[in-house]
Amino acid sequence: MQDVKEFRPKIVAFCCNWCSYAGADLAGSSRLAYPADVKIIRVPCSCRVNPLFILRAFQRGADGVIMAGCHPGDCHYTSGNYFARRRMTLLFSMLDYLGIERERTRVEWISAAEGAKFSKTMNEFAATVAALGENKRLEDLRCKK
Amino acid sequence: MQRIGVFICHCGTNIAATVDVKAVAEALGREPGVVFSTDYQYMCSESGQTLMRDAIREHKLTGVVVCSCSPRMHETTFRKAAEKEGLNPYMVEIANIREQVSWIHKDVAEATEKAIILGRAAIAKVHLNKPLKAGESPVTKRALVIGGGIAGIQTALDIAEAGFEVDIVEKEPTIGGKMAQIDKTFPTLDCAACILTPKMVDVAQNEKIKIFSYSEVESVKGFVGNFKVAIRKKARYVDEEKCTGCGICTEKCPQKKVPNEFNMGLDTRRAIYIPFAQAVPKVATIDANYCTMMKTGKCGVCQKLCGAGAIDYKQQDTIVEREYGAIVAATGFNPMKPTQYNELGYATCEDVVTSLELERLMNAAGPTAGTLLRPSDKKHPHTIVFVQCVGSRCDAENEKGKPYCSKICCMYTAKHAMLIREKYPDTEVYVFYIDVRTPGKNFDEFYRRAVEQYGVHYVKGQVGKVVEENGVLKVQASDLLSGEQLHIDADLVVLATAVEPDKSARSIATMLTASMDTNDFFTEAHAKLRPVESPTAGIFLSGVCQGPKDIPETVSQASAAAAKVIGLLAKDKLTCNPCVAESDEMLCNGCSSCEKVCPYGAITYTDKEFRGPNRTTLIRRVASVNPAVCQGCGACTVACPSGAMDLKGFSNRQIMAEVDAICKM
Amino acid sequence: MSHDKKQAALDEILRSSGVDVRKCMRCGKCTATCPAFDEMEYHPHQFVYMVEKGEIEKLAASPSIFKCLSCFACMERCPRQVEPAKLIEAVRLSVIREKGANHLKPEQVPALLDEDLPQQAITSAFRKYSK
Amino acid sequence: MKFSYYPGCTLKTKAKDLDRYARASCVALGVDLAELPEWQCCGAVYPMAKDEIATKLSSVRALASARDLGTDLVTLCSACHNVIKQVNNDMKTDADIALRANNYLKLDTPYKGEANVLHFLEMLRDRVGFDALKEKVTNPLTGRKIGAYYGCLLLRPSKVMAMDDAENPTIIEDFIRAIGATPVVYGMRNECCGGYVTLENKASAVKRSSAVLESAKAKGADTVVTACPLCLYNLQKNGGDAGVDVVYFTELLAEALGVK
Repeated sequence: MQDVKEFRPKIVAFCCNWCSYAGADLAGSSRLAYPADVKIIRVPCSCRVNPLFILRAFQRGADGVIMAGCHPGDCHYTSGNYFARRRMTLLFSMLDYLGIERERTRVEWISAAEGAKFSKTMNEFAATVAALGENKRLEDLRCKK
Repeated sequence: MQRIGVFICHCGTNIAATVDVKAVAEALGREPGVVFSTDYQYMCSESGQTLMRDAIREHKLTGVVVCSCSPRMHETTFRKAAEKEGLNPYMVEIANIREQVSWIHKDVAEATEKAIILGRAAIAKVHLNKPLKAGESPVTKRALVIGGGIAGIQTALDIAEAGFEVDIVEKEPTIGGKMAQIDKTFPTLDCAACILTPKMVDVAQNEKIKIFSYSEVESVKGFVGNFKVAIRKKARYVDEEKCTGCGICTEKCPQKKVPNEFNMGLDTRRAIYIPFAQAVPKVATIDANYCTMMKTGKCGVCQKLCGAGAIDYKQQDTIVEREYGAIVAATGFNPMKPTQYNELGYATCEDVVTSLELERLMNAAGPTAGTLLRPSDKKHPHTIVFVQCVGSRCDAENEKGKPYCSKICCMYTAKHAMLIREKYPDTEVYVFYIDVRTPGKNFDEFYRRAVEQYGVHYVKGQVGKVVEENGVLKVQASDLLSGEQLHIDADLVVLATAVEPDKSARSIATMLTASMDTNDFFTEAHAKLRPVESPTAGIFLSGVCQGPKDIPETVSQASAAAAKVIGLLAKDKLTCNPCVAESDEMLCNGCSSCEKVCPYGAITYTDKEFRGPNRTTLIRRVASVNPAVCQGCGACTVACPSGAMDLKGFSNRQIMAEVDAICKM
Repeated sequence: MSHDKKQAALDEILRSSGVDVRKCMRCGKCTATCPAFDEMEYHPHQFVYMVEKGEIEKLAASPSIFKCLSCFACMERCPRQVEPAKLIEAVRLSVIREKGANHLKPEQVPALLDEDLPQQAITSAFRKYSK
Repeated sequence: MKFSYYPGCTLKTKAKDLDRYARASCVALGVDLAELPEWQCCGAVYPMAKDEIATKLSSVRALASARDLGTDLVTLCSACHNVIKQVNNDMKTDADIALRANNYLKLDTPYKGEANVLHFLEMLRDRVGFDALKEKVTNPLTGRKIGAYYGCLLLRPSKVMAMDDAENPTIIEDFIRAIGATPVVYGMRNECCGGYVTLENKASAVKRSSAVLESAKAKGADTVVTACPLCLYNLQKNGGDAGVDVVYFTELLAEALGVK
């Protein structure tokens, strides 16, 4: 009976508390929809996002991971997003090496005032990830219960 | 194992209409460690909080998850409630199922599923939460106000009144701001100078207030209660202590052709100047861009004439370092230059002016000594056309203008029209409007007076083109109610241009790490409930820097900001954010990676004795975090190569537990 | 016209013009700036409003659609980026695309010419008036 | 300096002067203006509707051929410039129009707006440079008071044309200064002359055109320059008796360069 189920990607979004999480709140209060596949994890700053968290997400079956922080120069902690940007650049080359499509990871700068941008970004990213299909690359490393 | 209670809020129908709250409560009730799970109409209400407190007591809960609105809204509320019941507040976590679920999704099944997953992630996190204790930090009992317009002045006076020290930093040579340029104020038509200048004098005479005029904020370090600010005192080439403000230099300076910014460039001033007679401080300033002595080394007239010996051509900028507990942004606005709207002739016709230029043309202290004469031929204009909404209310993608209503233009235009008709009854006045917006006490009555008593012609429509021919401004406009295109021969056209935040606001916001909206107005912590606070602790907002406002509103908000500052400065100690970094000394190898990325200098190193193998002692260099200084960004946690550094409340394990819960489904 | 037909005509105009009429704030600047105002029965702001109300039939029957000079002034100066000229063009096209509804027929042209008239004028007129 | 050149039909017939003087001036300035080997009429008015494809094709052909030649495309007639530049923008930004146009044309390489379109005036300003032009002037038009007539098509819509500030342009004024004359700025310089409506409503064209010339005259212009054959026609025929000369800007350019 079961039809072929439409593929729904699992997407983890790390959002900094001051800009992007507030941007997500604004998207919500402005009723700007984005796919339910996107689940947000709140962190104090984009610089709190350890690249290992992103690898962990891929290992556990995430199909896409997006990190959003304050615009460069506008970090609540002055310089956190610059560190984050540098770390992510390094992570990207590692993901290339692992063979995880570049489009599955994204970094965006979204301010507290940019609810519309938040929604637009998440819509675009979810569509990109959905088009790529399931992420099977790290499956063999997954803890199977 | 934790004993966790889960509370699902309906938020009236805000959540419950889209999320099957009963199903969420049931599903989360089956999660490991959850001993109690329920839903309730309004968790944030008194009875909702009681429900939570009863459950904590009865079920001996060690952790709480509330599935409700954004934690930025009510996290503190729920944590306080838990604390009252003896539960450590940091054992409470929020799953945001309103902004992130019910408000953006329509499908109930999909929304319910997502709410359950977000709830699971929060439960997974709470399993790893540890009780945290907040430290304390001292408060520097002095406030900084950036901007010396009416907003900054009022805020400073109110703070000083409560007995605290206040510094005002003003980039211009005098405080007073835009209000000092205005002729009369609506809706009472009393003169702006008569009500502003006494306040300026109060500021000057108040022992608690120090004015840094002709100064700019150079850098801001620190955090709430403990800001360190560097202020650049720009060289004014006049010794402020010696100058008596006698004004001889400003009368005798041979360089007479400097555009006078106080009069909107409608006349000229000297290279050494005092902006206006009631300036505070009343001290001269040399404009180095025009001063002959500064440019060629030949002149020195002012120095020769100055009896006080105050002129110092060699003066340099100086940097003053000051400490503050709170900072107020009162950076104000400028009317937009309508150069982009030359269909209205501003760039090419002298007699097309902005409203603020008209203020100067009508002001007794202005270039025409209060007689309304048009700039081109200094003749009295007999037909005047006002154009509303120039640059306001534009489509967001229209790069020329602003998407917001500038709020004050309808009222000041009614004021201008009325004043002109009263003083010069032989003048015909037309006001082209899209809508007349006059909410405010006695405001609509004021506008109606302009129409009914003063006979101002209000025309619903816009001006499409202004062309100057032989000294006549040919105005082509629409009259939408009669369906006509009007052609008016005018002598003067006045553009009510949009209010825009001062250009300096952006860089100040960056220094303060205070957020701004897409129009460069400062963002408030909550649009309705915390309108004078920035989301950044210790930063407050006063006046138009937060959004367009008229004078009464600006003054109210300025006093409100002062009240908030006083509330902060009245405390001796502030509770710190306990979600700070901590180093595991056993893992730390003393490499200094964390210290290098810390923006607050919160990390120091100490040599510590550790027990080595075979009863030896080892001295090792290890990092330690000063919890009063750490702001909890977490930069160090990722920089640490040995995994010694972690962030309380957002630990590696907690975040990874959330990742796992989200990916599990 | 039936409701469905009316809606279809409206949809066609909105699609073909690409204009979002709901952006209009009724300021009347388009009408204030229109050089062909005196020639027109319906003026640019009315075009926007009438399209919003779905009154395409009335507009299509009005000679106003052939009076627009295509000078783009209304588009350039509209603070809301509504672009009334594009609506006028869309309605005009919907009319001249109907068989035999050409506003200008080739046999009428010679009588309109003078020796200095540039080709550009004739080509423009054909583009604007006929299909 | 080599450019592809799109003259347009009117410049081959009624507006030969506009073309002739431009070519002569280019020789004097060392600019190689190579007429596109094949081109068709642009249609003279930009088809604004999103579903108008066929009427845009001749412009796309010209654009694609300039791209294939690897040179920027210079236009001279304001109307041609307006049409070609707007169509180029559609090809660049409107995926639907680009797809349908390419489906019709079946070019070897589909055209996606790669060509760069320059008006002759932009070529003078941005490539030759008005300072360099000034140096090449042998016969400066000293004492002449000249009003620039932009009309509608050269500047609007400004987001696409991107030549100058649409409400307060300076490009022709700067050109006038470069050839030694004094520019006269007047209010109606960017208002419509009446355009093609002159064909069936002469009275309307007379009203528009005479308003333009009176405005120029009131500011003291003895001459008005234009880049548009239809503007020239309207101002000369329908502009009334303001006593202001109306000429193509290229004529004055050739005169100043001593090649008229």
